[in-house]
Amino acid sequence: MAYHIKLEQFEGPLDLLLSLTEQEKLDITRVSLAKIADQYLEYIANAQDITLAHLADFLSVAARLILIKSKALLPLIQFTEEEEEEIKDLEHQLAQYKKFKEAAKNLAPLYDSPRMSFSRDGFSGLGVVFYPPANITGDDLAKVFAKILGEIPVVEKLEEEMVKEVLTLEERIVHLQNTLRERVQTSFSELVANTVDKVEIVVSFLAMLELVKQRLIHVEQGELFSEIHMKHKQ
Amino acid sequence: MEQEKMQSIIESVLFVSGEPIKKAKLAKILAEKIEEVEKALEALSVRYAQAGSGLALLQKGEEIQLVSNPENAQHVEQLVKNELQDSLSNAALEVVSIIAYRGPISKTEIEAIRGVNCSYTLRNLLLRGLIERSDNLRDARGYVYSISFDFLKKLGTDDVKKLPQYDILSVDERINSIISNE
Amino acid sequence: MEQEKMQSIIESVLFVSGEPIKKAKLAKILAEKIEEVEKALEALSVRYAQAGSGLALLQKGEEIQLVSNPENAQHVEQLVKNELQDSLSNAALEVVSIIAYRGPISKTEIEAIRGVNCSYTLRNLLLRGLIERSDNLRDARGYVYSISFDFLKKLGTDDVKKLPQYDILSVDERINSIISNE
Repeated sequence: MAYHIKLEQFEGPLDLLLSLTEQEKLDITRVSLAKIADQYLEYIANAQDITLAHLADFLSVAARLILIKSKALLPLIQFTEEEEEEIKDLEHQLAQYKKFKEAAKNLAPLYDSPRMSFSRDGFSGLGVVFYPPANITGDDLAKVFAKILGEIPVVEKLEEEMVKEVLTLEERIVHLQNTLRERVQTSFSELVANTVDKVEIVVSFLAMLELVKQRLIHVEQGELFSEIHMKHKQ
Repeated sequence: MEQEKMQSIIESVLFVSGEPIKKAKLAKILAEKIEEVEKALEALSVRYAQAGSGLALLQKGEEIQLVSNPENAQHVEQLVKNELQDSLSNAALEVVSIIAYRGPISKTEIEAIRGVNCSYTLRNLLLRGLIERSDNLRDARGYVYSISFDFLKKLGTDDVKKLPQYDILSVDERINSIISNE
Repeated sequence: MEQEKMQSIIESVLFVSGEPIKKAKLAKILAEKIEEVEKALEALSVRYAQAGSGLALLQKGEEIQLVSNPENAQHVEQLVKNELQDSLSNAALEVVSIIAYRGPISKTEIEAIRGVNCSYTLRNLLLRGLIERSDNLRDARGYVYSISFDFLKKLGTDDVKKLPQYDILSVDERINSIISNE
Protein backbone atom coordinates (compact mmCIF):
# COMPACT_ATOMS: atom_id res chain seq x y z
CA MET A 1 0.00 0.00 0.00
CA ALA A 2 1.31 3.42 -0.85
CA TYR A 3 -0.24 6.46 0.75
CA HIS A 4 0.74 9.93 -0.31
CA ILE A 5 -0.42 13.15 1.27
CA LYS A 6 0.10 16.73 0.25
CA LEU A 7 1.11 18.26 3.54
CA GLU A 8 1.36 21.76 2.22
CA GLN A 9 -2.42 21.57 1.99
CA PHE A 10 -3.31 19.88 5.26
CA GLU A 11 -1.61 20.06 8.62
CA GLY A 12 -2.50 16.46 9.37
CA PRO A 13 -5.33 13.92 9.34
CA LEU A 14 -7.54 16.02 11.62
CA ASP A 15 -7.07 19.06 9.45
CA LEU A 16 -8.09 16.99 6.43
CA LEU A 17 -11.16 15.61 8.26
CA LEU A 18 -12.12 19.05 9.46
CA SER A 19 -11.86 20.49 5.97
CA LEU A 20 -14.04 17.68 4.63
CA THR A 21 -16.75 18.25 7.26
CA GLU A 22 -16.66 21.98 6.62
CA GLN A 23 -16.82 21.45 2.89
CA GLU A 24 -19.95 19.33 3.36
CA LYS A 25 -21.28 21.77 6.00
CA LEU A 26 -21.51 18.97 8.59
CA ASP A 27 -21.19 19.03 12.37
CA ILE A 28 -18.64 16.82 14.04
CA THR A 29 -20.72 13.71 14.70
CA ARG A 30 -20.32 10.05 14.02
CA VAL A 31 -22.89 10.27 11.25
CA SER A 32 -20.93 13.04 9.53
CA LEU A 33 -17.69 11.13 9.85
CA ALA A 34 -19.29 8.11 8.19
CA LYS A 35 -20.34 10.36 5.31
CA ILE A 36 -16.88 11.72 4.67
CA ALA A 37 -14.94 8.51 5.31
CA ASP A 38 -14.87 7.65 1.60
CA GLN A 39 -13.48 11.04 0.69
CA TYR A 40 -10.81 10.76 3.35
CA LEU A 41 -9.72 7.31 2.22
CA GLU A 42 -9.80 8.39 -1.39
CA TYR A 43 -7.74 11.44 -0.56
CA ILE A 44 -5.00 9.56 1.21
CA ALA A 45 -4.94 6.92 -1.50
CA ASN A 46 -4.35 9.53 -4.18
CA ALA A 47 -2.47 12.32 -2.48
CA GLN A 48 1.27 12.51 -2.92
CA ASP A 49 4.37 13.51 -1.00
CA ILE A 50 3.41 12.32 2.46
CA THR A 51 6.36 12.36 4.83
CA LEU A 52 7.14 9.26 6.80
CA ALA A 53 6.68 11.20 10.03
CA HIS A 54 3.02 11.84 9.22
CA LEU A 55 2.04 8.64 7.45
CA ALA A 56 1.34 6.74 10.65
CA ASP A 57 -0.96 9.52 11.87
CA PHE A 58 -3.02 9.50 8.67
CA LEU A 59 -3.34 5.72 8.74
CA SER A 60 -4.38 5.69 12.38
CA VAL A 61 -7.32 7.95 11.59
CA ALA A 62 -8.10 5.91 8.47
CA ALA A 63 -8.49 2.79 10.61
CA ARG A 64 -11.01 4.52 12.85
CA LEU A 65 -12.96 5.89 9.89
CA ILE A 66 -13.27 2.40 8.39
CA LEU A 67 -14.86 1.28 11.65
CA ILE A 68 -17.31 4.17 11.72
CA LYS A 69 -18.23 3.69 8.08
CA SER A 70 -18.85 -0.03 8.50
CA LYS A 71 -21.12 0.55 11.46
CA ALA A 72 -23.10 3.14 9.53
CA LEU A 73 -23.58 0.71 6.66
CA LEU A 74 -24.41 -2.28 8.76
CA PRO A 75 -25.70 -1.38 12.20
CA LEU A 76 -25.58 -5.04 13.21
CA ILE A 77 -21.80 -4.98 13.45
CA GLN A 78 -20.80 -5.09 17.07
CA PHE A 79 -17.84 -2.98 18.17
CA THR A 80 -15.42 -4.13 20.78
CA GLU A 81 -15.03 -1.83 23.76
CA GLU A 82 -11.66 -0.76 22.45
CA GLU A 83 -13.05 0.13 19.04
CA GLU A 84 -15.90 2.08 20.62
CA GLU A 85 -13.35 4.01 22.68
CA GLU A 86 -11.22 4.79 19.63
CA ILE A 87 -14.20 6.25 17.80
CA LYS A 88 -15.22 8.38 20.77
CA ASP A 89 -11.64 9.61 20.96
CA LEU A 90 -11.69 10.63 17.33
CA GLU A 91 -14.86 12.69 17.77
CA HIS A 92 -13.43 14.40 20.85
CA GLN A 93 -10.08 14.97 19.17
CA LEU A 94 -11.66 16.54 16.14
CA ALA A 95 -13.77 18.91 18.26
CA GLN A 96 -10.66 19.89 20.25
CA TYR A 97 -8.55 20.35 17.15
CA LYS A 98 -11.21 22.59 15.61
CA LYS A 99 -11.07 24.90 18.63
CA PHE A 100 -7.29 25.19 18.53
CA LYS A 101 -7.21 25.70 14.79
CA GLU A 102 -9.47 28.70 15.34
CA ALA A 103 -7.36 29.86 18.28
CA ALA A 104 -4.27 29.72 16.07
CA LYS A 105 -6.07 31.85 13.49
CA ASN A 106 -6.81 34.41 16.21
CA LEU A 107 -3.20 34.46 17.43
CA ALA A 108 -1.73 35.00 13.97
CA PRO A 109 -2.67 38.70 13.69
CA LEU A 110 -1.34 39.33 17.22
CA TYR A 111 1.93 37.68 16.30
CA ASP A 112 2.25 39.46 12.97
CA SER A 113 1.23 42.90 14.21
CA PRO A 114 4.06 45.39 14.71
CA ARG A 115 2.87 45.87 18.29
CA MET A 116 5.40 44.15 20.59
CA SER A 117 7.44 44.55 23.75
CA PHE A 118 11.21 44.56 24.06
CA SER A 119 13.31 43.65 27.03
CA ARG A 120 16.69 45.10 27.83
CA ASP A 121 20.02 43.34 28.05
CA GLY A 122 20.53 42.26 31.62
CA PHE A 123 23.20 43.91 33.74
CA SER A 124 24.19 46.21 30.91
CA GLY A 125 26.79 48.74 31.93
CA LEU A 126 28.26 46.45 34.55
CA GLY A 127 30.93 45.27 32.16
CA VAL A 128 32.42 41.82 32.22
CA VAL A 129 33.59 40.71 35.62
CA PHE A 130 35.05 37.26 36.14
CA TYR A 131 32.59 35.29 38.28
CA PRO A 132 33.51 31.61 38.00
CA PRO A 133 31.28 29.06 39.68
CA ALA A 134 32.88 27.52 42.73
CA ASN A 135 34.13 23.92 42.66
CA ILE A 136 33.94 23.33 38.93
CA THR A 137 36.48 21.02 37.31
CA GLY A 138 37.44 19.92 33.82
CA ASP A 139 35.94 16.53 34.60
CA ASP A 140 32.54 18.16 35.18
CA LEU A 141 32.69 19.68 31.71
CA ALA A 142 33.81 16.40 30.16
CA LYS A 143 30.96 14.56 31.85
CA VAL A 144 28.31 17.08 30.74
CA PHE A 145 29.65 17.12 27.19
CA ALA A 146 29.72 13.31 26.98
CA LYS A 147 26.09 13.27 28.13
CA ILE A 148 25.13 15.75 25.40
CA LEU A 149 26.83 13.53 22.82
CA GLY A 150 24.89 10.54 24.13
CA GLU A 151 21.57 12.33 23.73
CA ILE A 152 22.04 13.20 20.07
CA PRO A 153 19.42 11.14 18.23
CA VAL A 154 20.75 8.95 15.47
CA VAL A 155 18.65 9.91 12.47
CA GLU A 156 18.56 6.54 10.70
CA LYS A 157 17.36 4.81 13.83
CA LEU A 158 14.40 7.19 14.14
CA GLU A 159 13.37 6.49 10.55
CA GLU A 160 13.58 2.77 11.15
CA GLU A 161 11.22 3.12 14.08
CA MET A 162 8.77 5.10 11.98
CA VAL A 163 8.80 2.54 9.20
CA LYS A 164 8.05 -0.11 11.79
CA GLU A 165 5.15 1.95 13.15
CA VAL A 166 3.70 2.44 9.68
CA LEU A 167 3.99 -1.26 8.91
CA THR A 168 2.24 -2.16 12.14
CA LEU A 169 -0.57 0.22 11.27
CA GLU A 170 -0.97 -1.14 7.78
CA GLU A 171 -1.19 -4.62 9.25
CA ARG A 172 -3.77 -3.37 11.67
CA ILE A 173 -5.90 -1.94 8.90
CA VAL A 174 -5.72 -5.19 6.95
CA HIS A 175 -6.64 -7.13 10.07
CA LEU A 176 -9.52 -4.77 10.72
CA GLN A 177 -10.85 -5.22 7.22
CA ASN A 178 -10.59 -9.00 7.58
CA THR A 179 -12.50 -9.21 10.82
CA LEU A 180 -15.09 -6.76 9.54
CA ARG A 181 -15.64 -8.98 6.52
CA GLU A 182 -16.26 -11.91 8.76
CA ARG A 183 -18.60 -9.95 10.92
CA VAL A 184 -20.43 -8.59 7.86
CA GLN A 185 -20.87 -12.03 6.39
CA THR A 186 -22.28 -13.43 9.58
CA SER A 187 -24.52 -10.43 10.00
CA PHE A 188 -25.76 -10.61 6.45
CA SER A 189 -26.61 -14.28 6.43
CA GLU A 190 -28.25 -14.01 9.83
CA LEU A 191 -30.26 -11.10 8.59
CA VAL A 192 -31.43 -12.83 5.48
CA ALA A 193 -32.25 -16.00 7.38
CA ASN A 194 -34.33 -14.39 10.11
CA THR A 195 -36.21 -11.60 8.42
CA VAL A 196 -39.27 -11.44 6.25
CA ASP A 197 -39.27 -7.64 6.04
CA LYS A 198 -38.52 -6.74 2.43
CA VAL A 199 -37.29 -3.25 3.28
CA GLU A 200 -34.73 -4.64 5.65
CA ILE A 201 -33.46 -7.05 3.06
CA VAL A 202 -33.18 -4.25 0.51
CA VAL A 203 -31.24 -2.09 2.98
CA SER A 204 -28.87 -4.95 3.66
CA PHE A 205 -28.44 -5.51 -0.03
CA LEU A 206 -27.55 -1.84 -0.52
CA ALA A 207 -25.12 -2.08 2.35
CA MET A 208 -23.51 -5.05 0.74
CA LEU A 209 -23.11 -3.10 -2.48
CA GLU A 210 -21.51 -0.29 -0.51
CA LEU A 211 -19.01 -2.77 0.92
CA VAL A 212 -18.24 -3.93 -2.57
CA LYS A 213 -17.61 -0.34 -3.53
CA GLN A 214 -15.38 -0.08 -0.50
CA ARG A 215 -13.59 -3.15 -1.83
CA LEU A 216 -14.09 -4.83 1.51
CA ILE A 217 -15.87 -7.79 -0.03
CA HIS A 218 -16.27 -9.47 -3.35
CA VAL A 219 -19.64 -10.84 -4.50
CA GLU A 220 -20.51 -13.40 -7.11
CA GLN A 221 -23.83 -14.31 -8.66
CA GLY A 222 -23.98 -17.13 -11.20
CA GLU A 223 -27.11 -15.94 -12.99
CA LEU A 224 -30.05 -13.58 -12.47
CA PHE A 225 -32.02 -14.25 -9.24
CA SER A 226 -29.68 -17.05 -8.22
CA GLU A 227 -27.86 -17.21 -4.90
CA ILE A 228 -25.37 -14.41 -4.19
CA HIS A 229 -22.03 -15.67 -2.95
CA MET A 230 -19.85 -13.35 -0.96
CA LYS A 231 -16.14 -13.80 -0.82
CA HIS A 232 -13.31 -12.13 1.01
CA LYS A 233 -11.62 -9.79 -1.35
CA GLN A 234 -8.12 -11.08 -2.01
CA MET B 1 8.71 47.82 54.45
CA GLU B 2 6.52 50.52 52.96
CA GLN B 3 4.59 49.57 49.84
CA GLU B 4 6.09 52.46 47.87
CA LYS B 5 9.62 51.57 48.87
CA MET B 6 8.97 47.98 47.83
CA GLN B 7 7.64 49.05 44.43
CA SER B 8 10.70 51.20 43.93
CA ILE B 9 13.12 48.37 44.76
CA ILE B 10 11.25 45.86 42.60
CA GLU B 11 11.32 48.29 39.69
CA SER B 12 15.07 48.83 40.14
CA VAL B 13 15.82 45.13 40.39
CA LEU B 14 13.68 44.17 37.37
CA PHE B 15 15.26 47.03 35.43
CA VAL B 16 18.84 45.99 36.17
CA SER B 17 18.21 42.29 35.68
CA GLY B 18 16.46 42.76 32.34
CA GLU B 19 15.56 39.09 32.42
CA PRO B 20 12.61 37.26 33.98
CA ILE B 21 12.87 36.91 37.75
CA LYS B 22 10.96 34.56 40.04
CA LYS B 23 8.63 36.22 42.51
CA ALA B 24 10.28 34.14 45.23
CA LYS B 25 13.63 35.67 44.35
CA LEU B 26 12.20 39.18 44.62
CA ALA B 27 10.77 38.23 48.00
CA LYS B 28 14.19 37.03 49.09
CA ILE B 29 15.96 40.19 47.95
CA LEU B 30 13.34 42.31 49.72
CA ALA B 31 13.19 40.04 52.76
CA GLU B 32 9.41 40.18 52.47
CA LYS B 33 6.57 37.71 52.08
CA ILE B 34 5.59 36.70 48.56
CA GLU B 35 2.06 38.08 49.12
CA GLU B 36 3.55 41.52 49.76
CA VAL B 37 5.62 41.23 46.59
CA GLU B 38 2.50 40.33 44.64
CA LYS B 39 0.69 43.37 46.01
CA ALA B 40 3.57 45.62 44.95
CA LEU B 41 3.65 44.01 41.48
CA GLU B 42 -0.06 44.63 41.17
CA ALA B 43 0.47 48.32 41.99
CA LEU B 44 3.29 48.55 39.44
CA SER B 45 1.04 47.00 36.78
CA VAL B 46 -1.59 49.63 37.46
CA ARG B 47 1.03 52.35 37.19
CA TYR B 48 2.34 50.99 33.87
CA ALA B 49 -1.19 50.84 32.47
CA GLN B 50 -1.51 54.64 32.81
CA ALA B 51 -1.03 56.90 29.81
CA GLY B 52 2.52 58.15 29.54
CA SER B 53 4.14 54.93 30.73
CA GLY B 54 6.68 53.31 28.44
CA LEU B 55 6.97 50.10 30.47
CA ALA B 56 4.95 46.94 31.03
CA LEU B 57 5.14 43.91 33.33
CA LEU B 58 5.02 40.45 31.82
CA GLN B 59 3.89 37.56 33.96
CA LYS B 60 4.39 33.88 33.23
CA GLY B 61 3.75 31.42 36.00
CA GLU B 62 5.97 32.42 38.89
CA GLU B 63 8.17 34.73 36.86
CA ILE B 64 8.04 38.46 36.11
CA GLN B 65 9.83 40.50 33.46
CA LEU B 66 9.96 44.26 32.91
CA VAL B 67 9.61 45.15 29.22
CA SER B 68 8.80 48.12 27.00
CA ASN B 69 5.24 49.19 26.26
CA PRO B 70 4.17 47.19 23.16
CA GLU B 71 2.54 50.27 21.63
CA ASN B 72 5.95 51.88 21.15
CA ALA B 73 7.45 49.03 19.15
CA GLN B 74 7.91 50.98 15.94
CA HIS B 75 10.00 53.61 17.70
CA VAL B 76 12.06 51.14 19.72
CA GLU B 77 12.77 49.13 16.58
CA GLN B 78 14.78 52.04 15.23
CA LEU B 79 17.33 51.24 17.94
CA VAL B 80 17.40 47.48 18.20
CA LYS B 81 17.61 44.68 15.70
CA ASN B 82 14.55 42.50 15.80
CA GLU B 83 15.36 38.80 15.60
CA LEU B 84 11.83 37.45 15.56
CA GLN B 85 10.68 38.85 12.22
CA ASP B 86 9.53 35.81 10.25
CA SER B 87 5.89 34.94 10.55
CA LEU B 88 4.95 31.44 11.66
CA SER B 89 3.77 28.53 9.53
CA ASN B 90 0.27 27.21 10.20
CA ALA B 91 1.71 24.16 11.94
CA ALA B 92 3.88 26.33 14.19
CA LEU B 93 0.92 28.60 14.99
CA GLU B 94 -1.24 25.61 15.94
CA VAL B 95 1.41 24.08 18.18
CA VAL B 96 2.27 27.36 19.87
CA SER B 97 -1.43 28.09 20.45
CA ILE B 98 -1.93 24.71 22.09
CA ILE B 99 1.11 25.37 24.28
CA ALA B 100 -0.08 28.89 25.14
CA TYR B 101 -3.52 27.74 26.26
CA ARG B 102 -2.66 24.33 27.70
CA GLY B 103 0.97 24.61 28.75
CA PRO B 104 2.92 23.23 30.44
CA ILE B 105 2.01 20.33 28.18
CA SER B 106 3.85 17.22 26.96
CA LYS B 107 4.58 16.34 23.34
CA THR B 108 2.21 13.37 23.56
CA GLU B 109 -0.61 15.62 24.73
CA ILE B 110 0.03 18.15 21.96
CA GLU B 111 0.02 15.36 19.39
CA ALA B 112 -3.20 13.97 20.85
CA ILE B 113 -4.86 17.30 20.09
CA ARG B 114 -3.34 17.80 16.64
CA GLY B 115 -3.44 14.15 15.60
CA VAL B 116 -0.07 14.46 13.95
CA ASN B 117 3.59 14.15 14.85
CA CYS B 118 4.93 17.51 16.10
CA SER B 119 8.65 16.79 16.67
CA TYR B 120 9.85 18.99 13.85
CA THR B 121 7.62 21.93 14.74
CA LEU B 122 8.52 21.73 18.44
CA ARG B 123 12.21 21.75 17.61
CA ASN B 124 11.76 24.73 15.36
CA LEU B 125 9.85 26.68 18.02
CA LEU B 126 12.50 25.79 20.63
CA LEU B 127 15.31 27.00 18.38
CA ARG B 128 13.45 30.25 17.76
CA GLY B 129 13.04 30.69 21.51
CA LEU B 130 9.24 30.98 21.30
CA ILE B 131 8.70 28.04 23.62
CA GLU B 132 10.66 26.53 26.50
CA ARG B 133 10.92 23.00 27.72
CA SER B 134 11.39 21.68 31.20
CA ASP B 135 11.48 18.26 32.80
CA ASN B 136 8.15 16.52 32.99
CA LEU B 137 7.46 15.87 36.66
CA ARG B 138 5.05 13.07 35.80
CA ASP B 139 7.39 11.34 33.35
CA ALA B 140 11.12 11.48 34.00
CA ARG B 141 12.02 10.63 30.40
CA GLY B 142 10.01 13.43 28.84
CA TYR B 143 9.63 17.17 28.74
CA VAL B 144 6.79 19.60 29.10
CA TYR B 145 6.56 22.71 26.95
CA SER B 146 5.41 26.20 27.80
CA ILE B 147 5.55 29.48 25.93
CA SER B 148 8.51 31.79 26.51
CA PHE B 149 8.71 35.42 27.58
CA ASP B 150 9.92 36.16 24.05
CA PHE B 151 6.62 34.86 22.71
CA LEU B 152 4.65 37.08 25.12
CA LYS B 153 6.77 40.03 24.03
CA LYS B 154 6.13 39.29 20.38
CA LEU B 155 2.38 39.06 20.99
CA GLY B 156 2.42 42.28 23.00
CA THR B 157 0.43 40.50 25.71
CA ASP B 158 1.48 40.66 29.34
CA ASP B 159 0.00 37.33 30.44
CA VAL B 160 -1.25 34.24 28.55
CA LYS B 161 -4.39 34.48 30.66
CA LYS B 162 -5.29 37.58 28.65
CA LEU B 163 -5.29 35.74 25.33
CA PRO B 164 -8.67 35.52 23.56
CA GLN B 165 -10.99 32.89 25.08
CA TYR B 166 -8.37 31.77 27.61
CA ASP B 167 -10.97 30.60 30.13
CA ILE B 168 -12.62 28.30 27.60
CA LEU B 169 -9.57 26.99 25.76
CA SER B 170 -7.36 26.43 28.76
CA VAL B 171 -9.53 23.62 30.10
CA ASP B 172 -9.99 20.19 28.60
CA GLU B 173 -13.74 19.76 28.93
CA ARG B 174 -13.38 15.98 28.86
CA ILE B 175 -11.35 16.10 32.04
CA ASN B 176 -14.05 18.32 33.52
CA SER B 177 -16.84 15.98 32.53
CA ILE B 178 -15.01 13.08 34.12
CA ILE B 179 -14.65 15.06 37.31
CA SER B 180 -18.28 16.22 37.36
CA ASN B 181 -19.50 12.69 36.72
CA GLU B 182 -17.81 11.48 39.84
CA MET C 1 2.53 64.41 19.27
CA GLU C 2 0.91 64.45 22.70
CA GLN C 3 3.23 65.03 25.63
CA GLU C 4 2.17 61.80 27.33
CA LYS C 5 2.76 59.75 24.20
CA MET C 6 6.20 61.31 23.83
CA GLN C 7 7.11 60.51 27.43
CA SER C 8 5.97 56.94 26.91
CA ILE C 9 8.09 56.48 23.79
CA ILE C 10 11.16 58.09 25.37
CA GLU C 11 10.84 55.83 28.38
CA SER C 12 10.55 52.74 26.15
CA VAL C 13 13.51 53.73 24.01
CA LEU C 14 15.78 54.58 26.95
CA PHE C 15 14.70 51.40 28.73
CA VAL C 16 15.56 49.10 25.85
CA SER C 17 18.75 50.89 24.82
CA GLY C 18 20.43 50.76 28.22
CA GLU C 19 23.11 53.08 26.95
CA PRO C 20 23.28 56.87 26.95
CA ILE C 21 21.39 58.37 24.00
CA LYS C 22 21.80 61.84 22.52
CA LYS C 23 18.78 64.09 22.82
CA ALA C 24 19.12 64.78 19.11
CA LYS C 25 18.73 61.07 18.42
CA LEU C 26 15.59 60.92 20.55
CA ALA C 27 14.23 63.90 18.63
CA LYS C 28 14.92 62.08 15.39
CA ILE C 29 13.24 58.87 16.55
CA LEU C 30 10.21 60.86 17.66
CA ALA C 31 10.28 63.19 14.65
CA GLU C 32 9.92 66.09 17.09
CA LYS C 33 11.84 69.24 17.95
CA ILE C 34 14.57 68.98 20.53
CA GLU C 35 12.73 71.46 22.78
CA GLU C 36 9.74 69.14 22.87
CA VAL C 37 12.00 66.24 23.79
CA GLU C 38 13.51 68.28 26.61
CA LYS C 39 10.03 69.10 27.93
CA ALA C 40 9.16 65.40 27.96
CA LEU C 41 12.44 64.52 29.69
CA GLU C 42 11.67 67.17 32.32
CA ALA C 43 8.29 65.57 32.96
CA LEU C 44 9.87 62.12 33.21
CA SER C 45 12.40 63.47 35.74
CA VAL C 46 9.57 64.77 37.88
CA ARG C 47 7.84 61.40 37.69
CA TYR C 48 10.99 59.50 38.68
CA ALA C 49 11.49 61.83 41.64
CA GLN C 50 8.23 60.62 43.15
CA ALA C 51 8.22 58.04 45.90
CA GLY C 52 7.80 54.52 44.55
CA SER C 53 9.89 55.03 41.44
CA GLY C 54 12.81 52.69 40.93
CA LEU C 55 14.21 54.55 37.94
CA ALA C 56 16.17 57.75 37.40
CA LEU C 57 17.38 59.86 34.48
CA LEU C 58 21.08 60.49 34.17
CA GLN C 59 21.99 63.51 32.09
CA LYS C 60 25.52 64.12 30.88
CA GLY C 61 25.91 66.95 28.41
CA GLU C 62 23.71 66.12 25.47
CA GLU C 63 23.28 62.50 26.47
CA ILE C 64 20.51 60.87 28.49
CA GLN C 65 20.51 57.47 30.16
CA LEU C 66 17.86 55.62 32.11
CA VAL C 67 19.31 54.03 35.26
CA SER C 68 18.03 52.44 38.44
CA ASN C 69 17.25 54.61 41.44
CA PRO C 70 20.59 55.01 43.30
CA GLU C 71 18.78 54.64 46.62
CA ASN C 72 18.18 50.99 45.79
CA ALA C 73 21.86 50.27 45.09
CA GLN C 74 22.15 47.87 47.99
CA HIS C 75 19.34 45.63 46.76
CA VAL C 76 20.58 45.78 43.19
CA GLU C 77 24.02 44.67 44.33
CA GLN C 78 22.46 41.75 46.10
CA LEU C 79 20.73 40.77 42.88
CA VAL C 80 23.97 40.98 40.92
CA LYS C 81 25.71 38.85 43.50
CA ASN C 82 22.90 36.29 43.40
CA GLU C 83 22.80 36.12 39.65
CA LEU C 84 26.47 36.04 38.88
CA GLN C 85 27.91 34.10 41.74
CA ASP C 86 25.39 31.29 41.82
CA SER C 87 26.49 27.89 40.63
CA LEU C 88 25.79 27.33 36.93
CA SER C 89 22.37 26.19 35.80
CA ASN C 90 22.16 22.95 33.83
CA ALA C 91 21.64 24.94 30.65
CA ALA C 92 24.72 27.06 31.36
CA LEU C 93 26.84 23.98 32.12
CA GLU C 94 25.78 22.37 28.86
CA VAL C 95 26.54 25.46 26.80
CA VAL C 96 29.90 26.05 28.45
CA SER C 97 30.93 22.42 27.96
CA ILE C 98 29.95 22.54 24.28
CA ILE C 99 32.01 25.71 23.90
CA ALA C 100 34.93 24.15 25.76
CA TYR C 101 35.10 21.05 23.57
CA ARG C 102 33.89 22.47 20.27
CA GLY C 103 34.86 26.15 20.45
CA PRO C 104 35.23 28.42 18.60
CA ILE C 105 31.60 27.66 17.75
CA SER C 106 28.66 29.77 16.54
CA LYS C 107 25.37 30.34 18.37
CA THR C 108 23.49 28.53 15.60
CA GLU C 109 25.68 25.46 16.01
CA ILE C 110 25.33 25.44 19.80
CA GLU C 111 21.57 25.69 19.41
CA ALA C 112 21.50 22.88 16.85
CA ILE C 113 23.33 20.64 19.32
CA ARG C 114 21.11 21.50 22.28
CA GLY C 115 17.89 21.87 20.32
CA VAL C 116 16.88 25.05 22.16
CA ASN C 117 17.52 28.76 21.88
CA CYS C 118 20.59 29.82 23.90
CA SER C 119 20.56 33.65 23.73
CA TYR C 120 20.06 34.23 27.46
CA THR C 121 22.53 31.59 28.51
CA LEU C 122 25.26 32.89 26.22
CA ARG C 123 24.75 36.42 27.50
CA ASN C 124 25.03 35.30 31.11
CA LEU C 125 28.19 33.30 30.43
CA LEU C 126 29.69 36.33 28.68
CA LEU C 127 28.81 38.57 31.62
CA ARG C 128 30.42 36.16 34.04
CA GLY C 129 33.56 36.15 31.96
CA LEU C 130 33.44 32.38 31.39
CA ILE C 131 33.34 32.65 27.62
CA GLU C 132 34.51 35.13 25.00
CA ARG C 133 33.15 35.97 21.61
CA SER C 134 34.92 37.01 18.46
CA ASP C 135 33.89 37.68 14.85
CA ASN C 136 32.89 34.66 12.85
CA LEU C 137 35.24 34.40 9.92
CA ARG C 138 32.77 32.25 7.97
CA ASP C 139 29.76 34.52 8.59
CA ALA C 140 30.33 38.24 8.95
CA ARG C 141 26.98 38.82 10.67
CA GLY C 142 27.63 36.44 13.52
CA TYR C 143 30.03 35.61 16.33
CA VAL C 144 31.86 32.54 17.49
CA TYR C 145 32.31 31.66 21.14
CA SER C 146 35.26 30.16 22.95
CA ILE C 147 36.13 29.52 26.56
CA SER C 148 37.87 32.42 28.34
CA PHE C 149 41.44 32.19 29.45
CA ASP C 150 40.42 33.09 33.01
CA PHE C 151 38.00 30.19 33.12
CA LEU C 152 40.60 27.79 31.74
CA LYS C 153 42.98 28.88 34.49
CA LYS C 154 40.23 28.34 37.04
CA LEU C 155 39.90 24.79 35.66
CA GLY C 156 43.61 24.38 36.27
CA THR C 157 44.91 24.44 32.71
CA ASP C 158 46.14 26.87 30.10
CA ASP C 159 44.89 25.13 26.96
CA VAL C 160 41.50 23.62 26.03
CA LYS C 161 43.34 20.70 24.47
CA LYS C 162 44.41 19.69 27.95
CA LEU C 163 40.81 19.26 29.15
CA PRO C 164 39.90 15.67 30.11
CA GLN C 165 39.42 13.40 27.08
CA TYR C 166 39.70 16.36 24.71
CA ASP C 167 41.14 14.24 21.87
CA ILE C 168 38.14 11.91 21.89
CA LEU C 169 35.29 14.24 22.79
CA SER C 170 36.19 17.14 20.51
CA VAL C 171 36.05 15.06 17.34
CA ASP C 172 32.99 12.94 18.10
CA GLU C 173 31.16 12.17 14.84
CA ARG C 174 27.68 12.48 16.32
CA ILE C 175 27.94 16.24 16.59
CA ASN C 176 29.14 16.60 13.02
CA SER C 177 25.99 14.86 11.82
CA ILE C 178 23.85 17.54 13.52
CA ILE C 179 25.85 20.59 12.59
CA SER C 180 26.24 19.68 8.95
CA ASN C 181 22.49 19.11 8.68
CA GLU C 182 21.65 22.69 9.60
